Amino acid sequence: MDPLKQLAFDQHVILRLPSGNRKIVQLKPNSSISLGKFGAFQVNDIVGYPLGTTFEIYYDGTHEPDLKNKNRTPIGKIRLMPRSENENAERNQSPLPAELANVLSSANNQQLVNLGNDVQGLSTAQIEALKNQTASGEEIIAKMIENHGTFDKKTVYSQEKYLKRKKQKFSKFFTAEYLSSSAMLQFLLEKGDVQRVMDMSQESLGMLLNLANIRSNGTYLCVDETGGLLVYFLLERMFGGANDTKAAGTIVVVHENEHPNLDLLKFSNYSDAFIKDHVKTVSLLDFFEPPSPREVEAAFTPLPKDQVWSLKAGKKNAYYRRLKWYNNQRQIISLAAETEYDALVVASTLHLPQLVQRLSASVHGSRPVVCYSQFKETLLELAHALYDDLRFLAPSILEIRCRPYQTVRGKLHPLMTMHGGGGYLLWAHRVIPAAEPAAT
Amino acid sequence: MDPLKQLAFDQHVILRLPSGNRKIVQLKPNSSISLGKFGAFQVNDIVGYPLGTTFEIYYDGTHEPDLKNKNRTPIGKIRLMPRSENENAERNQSPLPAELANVLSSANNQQLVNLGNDVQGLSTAQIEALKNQTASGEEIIAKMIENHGTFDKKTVYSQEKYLKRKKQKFSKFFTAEYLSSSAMLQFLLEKGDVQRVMDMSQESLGMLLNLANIRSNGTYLCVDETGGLLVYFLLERMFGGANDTKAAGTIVVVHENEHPNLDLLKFSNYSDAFIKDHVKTVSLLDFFEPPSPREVEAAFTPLPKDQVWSLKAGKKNAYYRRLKWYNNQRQIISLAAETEYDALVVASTLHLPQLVQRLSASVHGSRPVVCYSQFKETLLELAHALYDDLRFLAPSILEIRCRPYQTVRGKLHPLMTMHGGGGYLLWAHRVIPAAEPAAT
Amino acid sequence: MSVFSEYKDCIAEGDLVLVWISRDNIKPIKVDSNEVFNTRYGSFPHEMMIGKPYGSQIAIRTKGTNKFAFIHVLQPTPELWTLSLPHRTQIVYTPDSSYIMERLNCSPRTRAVEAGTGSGSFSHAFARTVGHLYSYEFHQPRYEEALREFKEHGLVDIDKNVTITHRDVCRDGFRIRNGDVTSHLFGENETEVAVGADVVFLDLPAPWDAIPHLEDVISKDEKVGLCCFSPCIEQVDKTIEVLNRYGWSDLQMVEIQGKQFESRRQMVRTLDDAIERLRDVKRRKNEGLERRKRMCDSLLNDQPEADETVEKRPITEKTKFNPFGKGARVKEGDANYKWKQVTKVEPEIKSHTSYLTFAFKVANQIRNEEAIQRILESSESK
Amino acid sequence: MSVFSEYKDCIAEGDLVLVWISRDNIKPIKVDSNEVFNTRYGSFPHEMMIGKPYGSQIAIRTKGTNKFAFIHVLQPTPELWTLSLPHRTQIVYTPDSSYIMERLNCSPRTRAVEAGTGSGSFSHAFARTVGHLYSYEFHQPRYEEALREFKEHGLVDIDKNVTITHRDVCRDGFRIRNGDVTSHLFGENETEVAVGADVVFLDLPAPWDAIPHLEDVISKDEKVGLCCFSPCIEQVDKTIEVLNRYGWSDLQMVEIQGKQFESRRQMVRTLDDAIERLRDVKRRKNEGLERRKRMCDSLLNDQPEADETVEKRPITEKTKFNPFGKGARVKEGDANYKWKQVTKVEPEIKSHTSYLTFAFKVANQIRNEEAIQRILESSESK
Repeated sequence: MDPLKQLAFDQHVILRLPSGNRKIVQLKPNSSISLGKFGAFQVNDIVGYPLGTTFEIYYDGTHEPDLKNKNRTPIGKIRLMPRSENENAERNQSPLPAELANVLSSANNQQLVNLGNDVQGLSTAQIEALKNQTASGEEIIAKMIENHGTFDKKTVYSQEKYLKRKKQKFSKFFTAEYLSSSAMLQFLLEKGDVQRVMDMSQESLGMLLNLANIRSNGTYLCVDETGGLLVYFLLERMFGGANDTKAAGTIVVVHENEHPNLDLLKFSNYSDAFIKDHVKTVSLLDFFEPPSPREVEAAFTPLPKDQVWSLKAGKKNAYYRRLKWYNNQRQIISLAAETEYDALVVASTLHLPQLVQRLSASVHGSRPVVCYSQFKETLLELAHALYDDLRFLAPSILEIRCRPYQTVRGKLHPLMTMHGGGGYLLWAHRVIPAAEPAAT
Repeated sequence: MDPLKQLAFDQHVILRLPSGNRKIVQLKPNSSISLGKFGAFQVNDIVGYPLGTTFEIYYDGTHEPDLKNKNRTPIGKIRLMPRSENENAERNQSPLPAELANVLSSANNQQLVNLGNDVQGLSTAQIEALKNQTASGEEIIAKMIENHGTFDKKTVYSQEKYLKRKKQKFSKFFTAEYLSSSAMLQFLLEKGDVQRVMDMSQESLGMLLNLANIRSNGTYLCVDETGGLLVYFLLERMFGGANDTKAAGTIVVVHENEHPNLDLLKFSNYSDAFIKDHVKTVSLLDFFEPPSPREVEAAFTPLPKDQVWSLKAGKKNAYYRRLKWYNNQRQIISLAAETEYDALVVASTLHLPQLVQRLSASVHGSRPVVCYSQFKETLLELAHALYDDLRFLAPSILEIRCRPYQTVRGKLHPLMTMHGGGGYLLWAHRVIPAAEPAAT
Repeated sequence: MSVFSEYKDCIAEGDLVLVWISRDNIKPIKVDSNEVFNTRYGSFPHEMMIGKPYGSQIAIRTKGTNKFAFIHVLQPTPELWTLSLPHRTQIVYTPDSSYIMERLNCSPRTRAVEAGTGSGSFSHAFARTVGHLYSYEFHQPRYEEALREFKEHGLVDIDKNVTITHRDVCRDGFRIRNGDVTSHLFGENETEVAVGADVVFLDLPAPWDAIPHLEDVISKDEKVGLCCFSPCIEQVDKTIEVLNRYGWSDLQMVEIQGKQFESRRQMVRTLDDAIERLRDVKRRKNEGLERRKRMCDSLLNDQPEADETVEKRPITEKTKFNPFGKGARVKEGDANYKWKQVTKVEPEIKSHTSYLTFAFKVANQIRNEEAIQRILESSESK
Repeated sequence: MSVFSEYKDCIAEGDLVLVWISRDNIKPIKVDSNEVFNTRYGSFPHEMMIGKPYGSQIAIRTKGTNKFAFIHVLQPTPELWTLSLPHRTQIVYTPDSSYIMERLNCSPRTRAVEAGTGSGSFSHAFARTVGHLYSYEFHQPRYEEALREFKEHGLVDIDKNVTITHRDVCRDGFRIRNGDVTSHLFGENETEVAVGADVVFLDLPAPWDAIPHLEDVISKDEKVGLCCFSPCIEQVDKTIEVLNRYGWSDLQMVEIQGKQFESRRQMVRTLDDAIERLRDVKRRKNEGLERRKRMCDSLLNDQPEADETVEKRPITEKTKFNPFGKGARVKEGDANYKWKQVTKVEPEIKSHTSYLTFAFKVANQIRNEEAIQRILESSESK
């Protein structure tokens, strides 16, 4: 099984629920996953199907009630969602969902007088009972329409709205998707972590990746205040989630605090070894004030292997501690002073002119500098600073916004409300100024 | 004739040309107006028709060539444009213009190889000849299609594009419209006066008028750096172009230079008397440092009318000069110190916090303060200043943008390019802070 | 006089007043000296408002907690009303309504037709500006509610400029005749209202059914402007088709996008400070290591207590240099830090309301040739 | 290696280099030591570029005027290429292409299908990122031009990741067989290319005609993503219809709007200064009046010339206090004035390119039950 194509054990995946919400889960063998009101299921039942498959949870009455905890969602069975349900839009020419095909409707809501919940013939208790029986979401909804007092007084438009709301409430299906960097961003935004991810959007990040020319075999300098999300975007673009890649490519993360924060990478499916190979971290202090190579070399000299082997146990340990220190110092020197980077990518709340101008000293000529900010005003300040610095070519401030539509035939329109924000980008190229030639 | 409904003599109107450009003209009796390549016509031929009528200029060969100036556009005759031509979109179900009905077209441009102008069978000279004959725009275009070598290789889409381009080039029609404030703005933007009108847009101005609650019977304080355009917007909303209105309402314009600049009002159709009645001007210096009423009263006392009549000629003149000065000083005092305004409306490049905070002292409680600026950053600074000033309630920065569509059935989409800009608005309400009540 | 059409100075008994509690909490009240306006921050007797100028802040000490609480009392305007009104339907917001009014050149000379009335948001804006508004509502309870509201607001009455009619305009058109359910008061010999509209606004699910009926009520001797307000693009398509068929021209559909920004501040955090902080952390860590080593040494070597004062510093303290107030709760704008002014768009934006389809019509493209001749002759004779 | 897929350090003879003259004037050249690059600001011998690191500024003194002139020499990237390329058709700009690539999760694992190639703008961005790109172009001259360009850019060749095929995909589908007009070099026993695409991009006037053919070339055991790029809304409607019919799901259409801002400065002009200026004007005007009066008086009274020095000041000078530099040409940012940083959107914005309709498909929703069992058993036995 290819974990990039099929659902695999121990993989982190993201589930899309009928409500439109998302949930990140790990597919542990022999475990179960609860989706609250949308049901619960066995992991073993879904593993092996292609990523992107939609499953329905159903109850045939055979499930054991949990005697210890009555509130616990019982574990249902899994079947593939029939494709006709598995769609946002209708398959056939008629824009009318099947549920409404045999129901009368009104040309307008003129006869409709709002009576609150009284028109629904089924009581809450009856609906609960239905839910605990074998009834599928569809059956419950069908019963509710049947028992609705003024359903035929509604316009088709209103009927469809009602249906959609009820589907979101009673349907028990989910889609298990690959946990891409965009999906992780979407998840964090929906969860309310807007500040943590600096109000980023998929479209701004997509633009950033292209403008920074991110691809495998590059060596990129990165400041990431989102806890690893930006680094994950870079990794995905460079390696596509494959642990077994032959591609080279390194991301060097410069961090403001003593220790880097790349916590979000633990949800990625990259192995620790892979991350260690391709993501290096160095603090701002170490980056700008690296140890002197001379002092490091003076403090320690690695021994040939055979000499190490001959060391006594206690000494050997001490040697390896020192060797680790030495390699670490060597790496800092290499990252800070000896690398010309293929791009600088920044998402930071530090004062940008100072940060970007000083980091850019390590960027190779002709390579892009791309800076994300939640606020245009901070990029404006940066743009003016870079204009006055001959090492930067044509700094531009960009705003990219995606406007999704309700994509249903006959009812096409942009979504009525959207999450604001999405941030701004500054794009420039690092260049090498020439001395003004002498007048001839 | 009602000059607000029909084209009237001596009125300023705005002409829309086939190219989409606009031109402001005055309809002087017995004069002619030249539209360059779109022809020339007699004013007398169009006066009396409703505003908004589309006219075609045609030449039946009877026009006298101008022997003195061969480049001068000959004056053509006028006829009403047949309604089917007088539309941006097609009337009938088929999205195919009549010109293309009998022409073959290709499913795609696959066979089309770009050969430049060579495929057009008519030479430039031949086209020029056609133009100088009686041929109407439509006839010329029909001839051009006939002689086009690869027209049938184009897709319908490409054919239509060709047709549109040629129509813009050879058609001779124009629409004579009322010169509204929006039309004047549009004209100035197209003319390239973007800076002069502070990059304003119709949608921002419309929003400004509503947010400032502009209507007849109000007394508004206004700073207008656009040369009178903003004042014209206010006047139109207050009086609708009518000189004979019974409605009251005053705009007080505070100006930065010694003399106010309201030059654009000369294109409006308001009489000088009307403007004098409803638009008052006062310099920033006079507004903030008005004469002392005591000194003014001490310097001059108006005489009863019969006493004035009995003055000798020389003394009478001196008296009237002094009376004018007196009234002027009284007016300044009244506008600067004795009026509580119904709104403050500002479009200025002066530093806004100082300007708006000080002018707002003269605004009545509960009345709106609306400030237009080309730049969001200057409004941001203003918003922060107003936040810290208890006399302002809930300052908000707003951006309003209009997105026009190519409104043709079967080919609906937003226009591909648009003029950027349009500015921003700050909206707040003037309020009266209460003292903090003593603790009980 | 209507509180919407006359600028008032001070608040009086019986006035309709908008109480501003917060940006998204504005409440209309009718001032009654026996009433109290309650918020979760405290109770405000109407008495406190009477006689005060509009725009006044009304401040109290809350009974229990003795906290300072306040509201602002505003005179209604159509725009503030739009922010506060009870939603009977989706409403037309100010970015749309203000654009429509400007594009259709609304002024006291305008005679406007609006269908349907809905929540009456746009009706108030029209009423403020136009000469007369004819509003139509097909839903009976909404019609009655709107009529009551318009009367309360002084929009509908003798001498007032709003007429509201209960009507399904798609089926029955726009003509208002004696006997119809309408707010119009017919004169003795009046059988039908002379509408003569030059501005038409249609906020209907199927405007194409209403458009053919417009001929009855639009002005014939001038240019008439129309706007259809439709959420879906397919409605625009059908509308364009019918507008073309019924002789409307200069069609253009537009969208209006309005955004509101919050004014915020972001802390200015310099790179130098960040590096200095790391340096400080490193220094203290080294000091800590050395101190522990020394304490260890002194314990082992049984040295005198001379150094004790120095060594007693708590070794948990990581850094004293804290330029960004990390760990503390720093209030935005705190004067101890440097700040940069920034704008932030509201968290949820109204990304779409409806498409606006505009069209225009000049019914009778004729002129009075004799009148023109007379004018020319008289001017020549001068 | 391709100059687009390998980071190069220094410029060498034969390299494809982008010469940046200004924001909207970027020219691709092939470095040839015998050539000179001419601009209207001066001539730059290619010799000056060779051996210099990419990104270098190349500076000269112009011959005639002896002025300082310069260009920058950049290594091509797909995004810079998009800004410089010769337009054969409408091109897909970076805001759209970058969103499509991100939304379809493009990476080195991706196998992408693109129809049509057009100006090749998006092809370059795809080629940089994906494992393999199959591009189709139906217009013969454009196909040949693109093939030549791709070869020159090192995208099409043995070991390279782009295949371009001349094909009307709407009529003839996507299968690439031995004998077709294509850049693919068939192996001895190879009769057809195994495309197996998991990403599809259709920039066609009638994508609905191509969608049914996709079954032949898309991957069956994984989720496949598709994007149709259409300028008109009616195309979207027809596309949705066909996508539904052919089993694509999760349909969503979006628009991408990109704006670019200029960084500018606006002079800070205080109210106090403006008032002081008016005060100064007034003072001088009064002085002028008085002076004229005095001169008049002294002329009449024949007074001594003692005051002459004072009176000789020219009376035309209106004001000496000129805080905003009125009348002079003040350069934006002039250090003698105070400035506020502002952003200004570009004068003409690309308000619409195309609608992007996304859809997804998992063809075979099956699993290998045996394999699952084996994994579970092996893990249990541990």
